[in-house]
Amino acid sequence: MTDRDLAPSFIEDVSALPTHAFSHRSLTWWGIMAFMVIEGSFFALAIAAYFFLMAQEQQWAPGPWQPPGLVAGTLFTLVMLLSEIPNSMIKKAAENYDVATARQLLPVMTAIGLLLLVIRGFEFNSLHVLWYESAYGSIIWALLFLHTTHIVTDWGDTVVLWRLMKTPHGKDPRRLVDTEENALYWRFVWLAWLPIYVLIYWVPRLFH
Amino acid sequence: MSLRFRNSLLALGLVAALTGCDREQRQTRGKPLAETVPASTSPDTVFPGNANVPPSDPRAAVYEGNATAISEGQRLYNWMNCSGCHFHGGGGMGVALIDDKWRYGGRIDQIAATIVEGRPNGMPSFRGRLTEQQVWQLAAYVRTLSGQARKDAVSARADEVSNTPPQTQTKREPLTPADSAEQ
Amino acid sequence: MTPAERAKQPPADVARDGPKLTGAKLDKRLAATWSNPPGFLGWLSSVDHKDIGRRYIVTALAFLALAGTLAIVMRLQLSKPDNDLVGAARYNEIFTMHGTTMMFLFAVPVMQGMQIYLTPLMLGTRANAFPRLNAFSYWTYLAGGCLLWVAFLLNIGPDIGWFAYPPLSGPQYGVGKRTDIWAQMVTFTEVAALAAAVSLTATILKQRAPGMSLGRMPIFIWATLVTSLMVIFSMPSVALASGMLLSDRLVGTHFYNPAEQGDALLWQHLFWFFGHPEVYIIFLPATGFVSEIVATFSRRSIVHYPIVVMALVATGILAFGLWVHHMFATGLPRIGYSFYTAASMAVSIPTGLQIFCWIATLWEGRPRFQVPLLYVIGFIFTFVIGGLTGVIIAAVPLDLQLHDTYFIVAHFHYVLIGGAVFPLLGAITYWFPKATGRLMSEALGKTSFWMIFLGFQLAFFPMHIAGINGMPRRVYTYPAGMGLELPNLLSSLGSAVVAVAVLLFVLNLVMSARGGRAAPANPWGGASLEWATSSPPPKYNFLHIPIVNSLAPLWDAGEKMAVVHGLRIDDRELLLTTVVSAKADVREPSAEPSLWPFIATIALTVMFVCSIFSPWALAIGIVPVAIALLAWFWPKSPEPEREPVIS
Amino acid sequence: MRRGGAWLTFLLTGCNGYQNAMGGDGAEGANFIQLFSVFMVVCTIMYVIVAAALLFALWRRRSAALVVEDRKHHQTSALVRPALFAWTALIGAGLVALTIASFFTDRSNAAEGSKPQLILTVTANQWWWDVEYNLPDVSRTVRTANEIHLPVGIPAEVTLKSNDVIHSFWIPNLAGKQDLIPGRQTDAQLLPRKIGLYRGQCAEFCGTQHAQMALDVTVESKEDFLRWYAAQLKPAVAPANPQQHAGYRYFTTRECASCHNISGTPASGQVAPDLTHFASRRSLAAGALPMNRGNVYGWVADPQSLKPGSRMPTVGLKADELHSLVAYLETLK
Repeated sequence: MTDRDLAPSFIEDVSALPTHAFSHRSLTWWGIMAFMVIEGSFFALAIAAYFFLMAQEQQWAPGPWQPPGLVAGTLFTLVMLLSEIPNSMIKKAAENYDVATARQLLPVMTAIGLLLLVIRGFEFNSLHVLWYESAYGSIIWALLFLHTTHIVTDWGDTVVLWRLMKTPHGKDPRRLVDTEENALYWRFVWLAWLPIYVLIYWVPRLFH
Repeated sequence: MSLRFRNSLLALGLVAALTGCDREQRQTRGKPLAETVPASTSPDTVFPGNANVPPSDPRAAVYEGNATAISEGQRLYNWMNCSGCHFHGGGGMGVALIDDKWRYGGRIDQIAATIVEGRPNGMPSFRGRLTEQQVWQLAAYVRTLSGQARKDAVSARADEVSNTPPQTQTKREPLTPADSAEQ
Repeated sequence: MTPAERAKQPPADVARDGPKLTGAKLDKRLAATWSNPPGFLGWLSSVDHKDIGRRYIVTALAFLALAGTLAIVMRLQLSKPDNDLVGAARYNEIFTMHGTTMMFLFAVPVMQGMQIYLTPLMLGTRANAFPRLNAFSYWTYLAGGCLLWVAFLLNIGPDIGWFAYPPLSGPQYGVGKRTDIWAQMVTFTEVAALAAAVSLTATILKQRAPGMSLGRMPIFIWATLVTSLMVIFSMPSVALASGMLLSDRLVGTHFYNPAEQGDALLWQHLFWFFGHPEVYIIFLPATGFVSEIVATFSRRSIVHYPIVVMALVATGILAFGLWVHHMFATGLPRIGYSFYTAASMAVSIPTGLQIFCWIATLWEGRPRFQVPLLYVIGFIFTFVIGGLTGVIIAAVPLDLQLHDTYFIVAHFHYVLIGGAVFPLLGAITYWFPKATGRLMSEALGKTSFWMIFLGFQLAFFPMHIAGINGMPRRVYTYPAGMGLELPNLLSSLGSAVVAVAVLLFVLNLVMSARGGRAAPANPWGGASLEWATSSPPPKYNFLHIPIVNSLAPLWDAGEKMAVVHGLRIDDRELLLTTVVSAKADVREPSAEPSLWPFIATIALTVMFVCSIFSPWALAIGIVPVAIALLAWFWPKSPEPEREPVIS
Repeated sequence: MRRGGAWLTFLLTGCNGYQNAMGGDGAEGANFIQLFSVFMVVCTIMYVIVAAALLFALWRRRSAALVVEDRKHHQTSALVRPALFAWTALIGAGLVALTIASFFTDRSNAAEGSKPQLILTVTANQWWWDVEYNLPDVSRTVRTANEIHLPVGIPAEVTLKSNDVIHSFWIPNLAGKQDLIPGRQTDAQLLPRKIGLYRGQCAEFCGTQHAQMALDVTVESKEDFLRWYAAQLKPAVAPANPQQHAGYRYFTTRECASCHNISGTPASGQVAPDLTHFASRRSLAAGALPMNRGNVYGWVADPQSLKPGSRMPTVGLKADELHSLVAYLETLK
């Protein structure tokens, strides 16, 4: 017994409350949201830096550099957009406690992530500038690198969830909450990509 | 904490301290005060076939891996207009410095001798135009151009137009006996 | 207790709290569930917010002592003109270390430490939202601080100022690895502060006691919420800036190289976009302390609670619109300056409103002059001077003269010491009995208060004059005959007084922790929930989760404390409530103690330190980090646990 | 009391300084004093109000108070709300007034520099100032270092550049500061109002010797200025005696000439201060030392112990070399 001077008066019984919940009722959702805000500010500031550097230039991409090749970046964008189809299916399946569908689709997302990383390799190769050649090269490498780290982390998370789902852990509804939140994070990853795609591939073309 | 563990920690700390000191030491005057001894008394610093290589000048160690010395050398490289002939190491009127082909030897004391003595075909002598300390600093910097120096002591780039890949990332050029013996 | 052991227990023994299970019996069961594993490893693996908060505070105070020592060395060097006690290069290292340590390793962490310690207690919950993230935050902070100070002691400390303007900090002029160590230390504290902020935000939004709607949150909690959000929005800016600086230095990018279309001013924009909010990240929690102390020692609720809350929020938002006033001398287009002048001055409105509300509360109530309130009074007298000099330097024509002089040094010490450290010392005195179960000595407390207060004025007021007399900041010496001798001598004397007073304060802390008067649960008669539990609080914080019906729950509780029941006691279970009105909503398990956050920090430290030397360290070093994170997040038992029967 | 004492100190130590924001010897400097006084008055009034209210709140006589012991802790007396409005209005009005005052001072500062009659370029280096007077006739360009001469009452525009890191150009008696940023060009307007000797100093941390990067400023009558300018245009005087000649020989053929320029001699280094009229300056090593024979000896013999980290190397001169060098340098009036 603690030395509180107030005796308890039992008003409300919470034993009937659920032990997990989706979306904003769950704690981890708020954690994920906070990290998305942090990373979103990171992207926003990097984009601001991009425009700040661009404002120093007469021409963008500057002088001797050709704008980046479009093929790999556009292919990447298409795959990324298409990945939202299995992604939202997973999200829905998790919300409906449909473990079987989640188990089927998580490897698909893993494969897509891997494919994206391969395409990303070609993207770095098609920038037509190296990071140490000018500030222009530095900033577009930085944007692409920043985004790649997000692909890698989410891919890692997806692999882990996929393996987890195959164990008895998959039956725990809290793992489905995790799966739902992973799907949410993937949305953030591709949404963040769209402005970066425009900045890396199209803006240097428009002001060249 | 066992005594042995503490001793090894202490030793580790000491090593870290010493390596840190070497690299980061800021010596604003030469030791001894304003060195007056030239880097090499003989202009003949080429040793074909590895014959009779004299031991390296003890001062080499002071300058070679020292970040301040290299940085001062980088400044002197511009101030003394070395880039006028050698450009940013790529060569032009003067020989290229970013490869590891050294006609007159690639050791820091040999480079210092080259700066002091000058060489035929255009390399002027800086004897008396630079202090000995500055010669050593300049030589330390010249060595970094071909990736010979410690990577943690060089700067990635200068605040100037980019001409070379970052120095911290340049591969160390292999030194072949044939190169060093070339005349 | 491991999950395996728990699973063996017969189900009939499992119970929930309630009328039938309360008092000492419940205490024993909860203590078993919430205690740390035994031994040193148990200590390392603690995720208890009280442990983490205490470690944060103690570590931050240790850094305060280190940085304070450097301040004394600087004051000795500057006590007379043309002094040669400390050389130029060493002096530059010292002031860099002083500023960096005070901002990144003392001020922000100590505030976050207080927040981590107090928030769950004030909210009436048993743990932070993300206890392991919280533990990770502390270890990362510690690693960053050690990195910086070990480097300094090995004679490779940074010498580029806490603001690290390129090109001075860039690859050409920032020679050696000194700057990299500084920038990487920023990354560490960054990660730590963000992790703590995320955890605090989620705790405040989801774990308030039932009935504690947003409008009934203690003001300190509001301050914590606002500062945590400010951390979340501002820290990425300096992380990006220092990341770019590191890559300029390591792999030769050109972000800050004007010769290749980079720009040195890009750094200043990014740095101050973080740096100015940073000041409020330090100051707003202090105003939270002040509000709590003023209410308790005036014996009444704060006057115009909504105004104080709105002032906090407004300050938090305005803080992001002021960064350019650090750059008035850089020659940006003159017309834009007016906006930043107006915005900088506008900040004084919410601050003025808060000061009004505090004074009005003291006016309406019956002040009790105990040490915490003395610090608040000292705070108002001192901070207002700092605030007003802030108005002075918001004006461009004045700032162009005073910028980067000792006038600024005086200004921000008035704001940061007067505005944040005074309330902090008051807050430590105020919550010390809660944390230790013992009261601090009142007599020693009053002595050190008066010495700190008067010593501070003596040390810092003359700096205004030194600045006007033409003394720039960050100079290791100054010539005689410029009118600088007297102000500097006075400052040095004052700093000695402050140093002695701080030693007295620490002495008081240590002596009281050992043999102070025992404190009851609510020694000051406070109104917020942390005073509802014993001093020091049990591991599980509250025997039963309280229900809140007013802004001052303990004053309005009446005979009995309304509580909820039915939470599991065999598992670390938390009650989540809805975001706005705080209705009981979900029960979620809270993380068990774990060594993995500590191991993750070790892996991260190896990665960060090695990445100073090679970019490949990022690619290789991420693997152990990933493994540690995986072990950290791996669910504890493969089978969903049985729900215990309800007795 | 504390403030009173401080202002007293202020009066005793300030105002007469040659590097003082309250000097007011230039147009902008004078504007500063005016605006600063306005701000000080307003801020002092505000401070007195807050302090008085606080003291009164703490020690007023109370018969009853709205406290928890009387179960009135959520109540507020009726006077608080109007007081809050009044306080807010007062802050608002004060801020608006100060913002407007600041804005007009800023405009007036900007207007003063609009028609410069003298243009000079100041380039900052670690840790000295390179000064160049730019006339339309390029042959009449004057280059000097670590000193500025200005004719009184004539608006001058200073173009500011930096060769290495960020510095800040600050002559408090004349005007506010302005940063010198590599890759950018900024400018400062100076309109000196009073004849006198002043001092400027770098105000942005710029590395090891930031503390010893000062600038001598001489504001003189137009005639004196023209006389000085004419003298600066001349090449250096020739050495007159054998010792000076030896010094001249050493300077022009050895380390010195690699970095320093002396017009009219073969010494043409461009990366260190121009020494053509070295001996006519008030200080050496960028304001670190007053100009006198002893300091010149010390500086030439071992600069690294007087200003450690400076770019001037310790050469290790022999005694006769040192004597002759100093003898020569002293002729460079």
